[in-house]
Amino acid sequence: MNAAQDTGETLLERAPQALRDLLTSHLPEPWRWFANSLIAIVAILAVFGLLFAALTLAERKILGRVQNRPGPNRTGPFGLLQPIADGIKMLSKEDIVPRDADHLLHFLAPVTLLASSILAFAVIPYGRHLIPVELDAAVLYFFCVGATTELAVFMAGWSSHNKYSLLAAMRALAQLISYELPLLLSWLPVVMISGTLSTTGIVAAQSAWRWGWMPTWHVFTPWGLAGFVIFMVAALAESNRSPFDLPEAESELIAGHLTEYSGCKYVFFFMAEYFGMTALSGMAVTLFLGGWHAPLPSLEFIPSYVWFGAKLITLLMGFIWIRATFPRLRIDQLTRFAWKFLVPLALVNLGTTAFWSLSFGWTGPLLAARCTVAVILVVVPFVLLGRRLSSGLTPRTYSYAP
Amino acid sequence: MSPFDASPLSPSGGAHVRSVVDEFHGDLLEVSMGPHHPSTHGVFRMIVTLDGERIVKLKPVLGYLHRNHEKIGESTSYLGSMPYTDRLDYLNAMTNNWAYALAVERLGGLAVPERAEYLRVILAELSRLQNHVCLAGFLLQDTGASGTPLMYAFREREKILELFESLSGSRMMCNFQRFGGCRTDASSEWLGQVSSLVNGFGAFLDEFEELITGNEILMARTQGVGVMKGPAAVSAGITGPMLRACGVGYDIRKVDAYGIYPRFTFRVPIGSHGDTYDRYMIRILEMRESIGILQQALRDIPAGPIMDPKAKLRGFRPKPGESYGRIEGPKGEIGFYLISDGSANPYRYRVRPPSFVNLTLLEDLCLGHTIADSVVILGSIDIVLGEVDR
Amino acid sequence: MLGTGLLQGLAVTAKNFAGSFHDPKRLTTVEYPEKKSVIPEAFRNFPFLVSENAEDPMGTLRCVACQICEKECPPQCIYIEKSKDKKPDASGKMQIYPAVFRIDSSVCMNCQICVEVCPFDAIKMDHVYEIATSERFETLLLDRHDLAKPNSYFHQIRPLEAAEVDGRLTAERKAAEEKAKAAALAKAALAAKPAAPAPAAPPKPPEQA
Amino acid sequence: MEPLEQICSRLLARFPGAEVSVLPNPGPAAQHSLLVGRASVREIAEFLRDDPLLRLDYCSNATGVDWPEKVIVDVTKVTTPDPAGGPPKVSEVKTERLQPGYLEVVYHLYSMELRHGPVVLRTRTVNRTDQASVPSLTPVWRSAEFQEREIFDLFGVVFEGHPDLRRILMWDGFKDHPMRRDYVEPEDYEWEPTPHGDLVEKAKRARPPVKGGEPVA
Amino acid sequence: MNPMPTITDEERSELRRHGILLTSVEELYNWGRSHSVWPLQFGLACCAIEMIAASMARFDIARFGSEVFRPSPRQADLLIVSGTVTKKMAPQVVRLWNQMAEPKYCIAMGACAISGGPFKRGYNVLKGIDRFVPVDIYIPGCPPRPEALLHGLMELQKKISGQSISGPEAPRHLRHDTSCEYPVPEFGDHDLVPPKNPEVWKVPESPPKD
Repeated sequence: MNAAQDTGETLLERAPQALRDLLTSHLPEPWRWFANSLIAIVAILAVFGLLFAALTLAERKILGRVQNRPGPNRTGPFGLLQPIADGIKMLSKEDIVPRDADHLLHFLAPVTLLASSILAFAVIPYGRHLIPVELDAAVLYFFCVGATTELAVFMAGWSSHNKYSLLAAMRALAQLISYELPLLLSWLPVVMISGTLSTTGIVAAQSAWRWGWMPTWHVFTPWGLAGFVIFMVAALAESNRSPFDLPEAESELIAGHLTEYSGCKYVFFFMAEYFGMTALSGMAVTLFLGGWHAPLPSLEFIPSYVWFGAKLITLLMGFIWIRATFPRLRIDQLTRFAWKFLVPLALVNLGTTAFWSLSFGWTGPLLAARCTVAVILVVVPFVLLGRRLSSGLTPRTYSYAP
Repeated sequence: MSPFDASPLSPSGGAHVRSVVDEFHGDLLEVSMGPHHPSTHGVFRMIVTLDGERIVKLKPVLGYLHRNHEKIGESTSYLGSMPYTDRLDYLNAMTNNWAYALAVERLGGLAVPERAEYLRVILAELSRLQNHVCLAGFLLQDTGASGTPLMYAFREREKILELFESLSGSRMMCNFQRFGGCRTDASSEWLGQVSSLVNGFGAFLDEFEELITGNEILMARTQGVGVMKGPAAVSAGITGPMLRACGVGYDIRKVDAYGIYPRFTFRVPIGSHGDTYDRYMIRILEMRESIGILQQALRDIPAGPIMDPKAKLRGFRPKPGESYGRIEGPKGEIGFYLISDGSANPYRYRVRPPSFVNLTLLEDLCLGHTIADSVVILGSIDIVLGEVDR
Repeated sequence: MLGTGLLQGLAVTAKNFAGSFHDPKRLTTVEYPEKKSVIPEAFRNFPFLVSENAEDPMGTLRCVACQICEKECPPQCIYIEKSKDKKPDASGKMQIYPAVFRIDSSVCMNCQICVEVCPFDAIKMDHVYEIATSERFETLLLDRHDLAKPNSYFHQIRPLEAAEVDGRLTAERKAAEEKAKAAALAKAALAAKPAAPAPAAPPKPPEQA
Repeated sequence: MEPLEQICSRLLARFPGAEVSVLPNPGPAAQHSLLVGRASVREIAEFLRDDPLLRLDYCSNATGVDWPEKVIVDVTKVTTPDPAGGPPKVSEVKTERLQPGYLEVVYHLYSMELRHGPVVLRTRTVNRTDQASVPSLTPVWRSAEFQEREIFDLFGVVFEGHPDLRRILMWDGFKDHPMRRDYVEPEDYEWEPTPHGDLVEKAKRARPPVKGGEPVA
Repeated sequence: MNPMPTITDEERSELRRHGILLTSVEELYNWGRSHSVWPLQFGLACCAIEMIAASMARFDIARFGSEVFRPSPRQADLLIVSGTVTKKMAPQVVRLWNQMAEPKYCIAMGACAISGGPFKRGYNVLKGIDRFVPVDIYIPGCPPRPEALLHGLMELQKKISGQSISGPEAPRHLRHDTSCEYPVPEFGDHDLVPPKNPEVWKVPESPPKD
């Protein structure tokens, strides 16, 4: 984290760090490290806590706008205080634990879920110098922590002593484990190309400009695009968002694993869902969208963390947009989609990446050939697998009675 | 001791459990869905026995909205029952009114003036439009679309309700038909508003279909789900779009030719698969036909009286006898069976509710599917509990 | 196929999202307490009793306690007790008036049948709907003092119908007056002869509209 | 569709000994019905469904009607010749007889295949108490399944051979059959400010007059 | 319990005028819960359709922060009894009410929910949900317009704002003198047993007078 001073960074770029150093510079060395970590934790909690609040409001407002209505607008100016009112209410509400529930697990589930989703924020580089913990195997760490959510959701469903919750728990296990695989396979190409598991390293691998203006983000390569799409689909499923919100499928299982949770614990779940979504989007930005890099060289004067935030919010809006549009899949279709479509596609994508990696030095007409082959390697499996997946599903024509 | 104590009335089970195949000999899970459940469209209850997520047994439990229409109808005058019919299928007060008026007109031998017949057709078809569009919205809500199709559906429904309100005074409980005609006349301005709504409805349907009909997820969720075969449907008395979705082209508007329907040209769409997707699409196609009927009716509506001069509002006492009147409601055949003993109240007042009878096959449709499908199948049956339980 | 349907759907929602900022057709909300949607004249929500005069509502009720509406009300939410004495109505004729007139608005189903059957145009449907309350027994049982609203209010909420009713009523009253005058004249002329039975004013046929 | 009388005679020819008659409907609707005895209603229903001329494959409506026992006053005119030789004196003699009560089940049948109908099929129980049973027609038309359950629930007609005869609208422990005309509903009229008819008495019973005040209504 | 020292509105505005922004915990609490009333997604009959209509684009209950119709009673604050409560349904409604977490509110929407409405003569119709559940707001109408529901919601918000955090006006779970659990009626041979909860259902002593 020792930033080089010679890159001509703006003051704004260094502002977060300068602020931190101002606060902690007078402390002796071991304490200083401790204080710095504490400040990072507080900053993350504050920023993402606020983002969570803003996101719930944004979701309600955007859903409203999509549905031809304004959404919450009467609590505070433009309804901006709506999340605060909701928070006050939820935190002050009575906490009900069903009599026959497993009290300990019922309590632990939301705590585990929230903790693990917060832990995931530790390794995401938010800006040029803003990464809370620099790990060599950061990506691995991220997905290991993410896997804990499955346990927590299952705990919640199982401990509630409610049939809907139990069904949700079973669904959650099937769904989350199924989608863990495509999620992991989708970012392996990134590691193959950049040769590192460290998030800073991956971002650094996307820092160059081709032809002086086009960023070398992974998403702009055929394999990267495929990987990004697979990653986002799997991320939707991993964060239980529509159209993959099966564990808490409202129209089928009441509220799924959340059915028996009220008040504060419910907020924890809610928060963890949004944190998980944010963390996964942050990871997608890091892996595929060039992290905190600006999209054009001329725009580099804007601080890197702003770019990261902008990309993150764009992805989150995408989540909301998808939620506003799609119906939900069924559990067997969901797992079939994972195993028969996403996993093979991701595996083929590994091969594509290998080809891309081997053909690294090709230039001139060979470069065109390289691109063409890679595109074919992505598109043909997509079409073939998609055809097979949706065989039998067609728009129909109807006749009329004589 | 009454004989009923010894009757096969058991609190727990049905006599026939159809095809329980338990592959793994695991435990079956019995889930009671409803009467409070987000997608049972009111207070319907299904006791579902699950093998994993697969349904091996499903018992519908009704009666949570049994509010004694028929008993109240026996102690209310013929006219007084008219506002109660609004509350049967509370999405379609207009067609309920018409069916009841038809039955009473048969009972009392009343004629209906031409303009009133046209008004009835216009209102019934508007009612069909708003029912089908709501159904599509609710069905998609059941498949998990976060309200957007439902909102668009209600956006259009509100326009129709506004028309109902400005004509009859109430958004839902229209209480509009009278025996031998209609209660109020429609102004030419109102008819103009209907006409502009009808002309814009096609564009809305196009947008709605663009939003969802081609959606792969919807197709995956509905195609091949809840397949019903024609003969079984006929035997089970299924009517309306549900019946036509499995290939039986039986439309009471064509068969009974009641009112002035023979004057209009319209087609009856039929499906070939009998699955949930067909049931959804048949309704979309029926809406397009309804637009056609409305345009013809609005073009041809004559001037004239709207009430049979013989009809009187108060003190209506039909001669002893009985009648059964039925029309093609949006949900299927809605019929009223009345027995008169010559007094001011009907001796027997019976409603033949389409969605109650359509529920007969619910278990057959759901067996072998998952719990998520049962919700969608129920949504595609289009029940309204006010009518199921009465 | 292959996700084109999904993309189409996304396009529609995006169109609606964007449209909600500039197209009034795609932002249909009427923001209720500040803006209220226009209520059509035909709207009916709870009956009220028409009184001729706002100053003396109890004295000028059109209702003559004939109890037809009580009998015809499908949910039986009207309760009337006739007065023992008679009071002059708007046209000066001595009439029975309702000593008790109650409508249980927690039962009323707004069917308008009382209005249709009333031969005196005494009961009409109101437009109020903001009547949520936390007190059921006190507030929702409406007695004749709550129910009485002046004719001017009727004109305000239903101008077309009120004008039609007023026209008819004045014509009727004029006819009745002329008839009474004629009867009086005839009576005077035929004073010597045994008086013919006085022609009773024919009751107005129940209105259809 | 052939007239009901013809169907009736065909039925009588096909099922000799069956109790089949045409019950006329005096009203303007003129939907006459086919009254069939309990014993043969199942075969006749199957015949109606399968007969190629009728093909009544769709049972639209099944419902019950309660006809409690009632006193019928028969008025006969008796002509007694006037002993004085004048015009004979006509006097009316009233005889009262008790018509036993019964429960009636009415089915409205249509044909979806041939697109005609309705044929109204009625059958009656022996009485309203201990022999209130008729054969179920659910095996013939599945659509009768729920409707017959409803008739059982509300009228107390026991359908022999119904696959799943339980209460459908009321709860299982309910003892009465509320659509019968002699059903007495439980009284809960604590707050009845606008009572009518017999409700006045019930409301009074529910709230006896308070001291110093007047009774409700 | 000692009553909290209370400040009258005049005193409060007086303090505000002197630049002291006195936002008590109570006020914040009431503000929060009155602006975030999440209804239970629970419809009974005709009025439920108007309730749905109130949450749709034309009326948009979301503006009040109340579009979050929670399907699970645990997360809901408001029970909108929208439609006829039959005797067969009444135990379930009471059970749902018991399952909701305090503080919770109940709106009886429409004639049927208030008194049985037009169906009060029915043998299977409960003559008002307030026989079993304490109702905060009654919205008459059959069915009430969606605006009437919004008006009822605003009345409820007003009512909440007037409540306090302690004393008899406090939410039930903060008090020791009341139970949050209401007895659930059972199905009897002819009627519900008991047919009403005398703790909740209190008919006025004096009969109506003109």
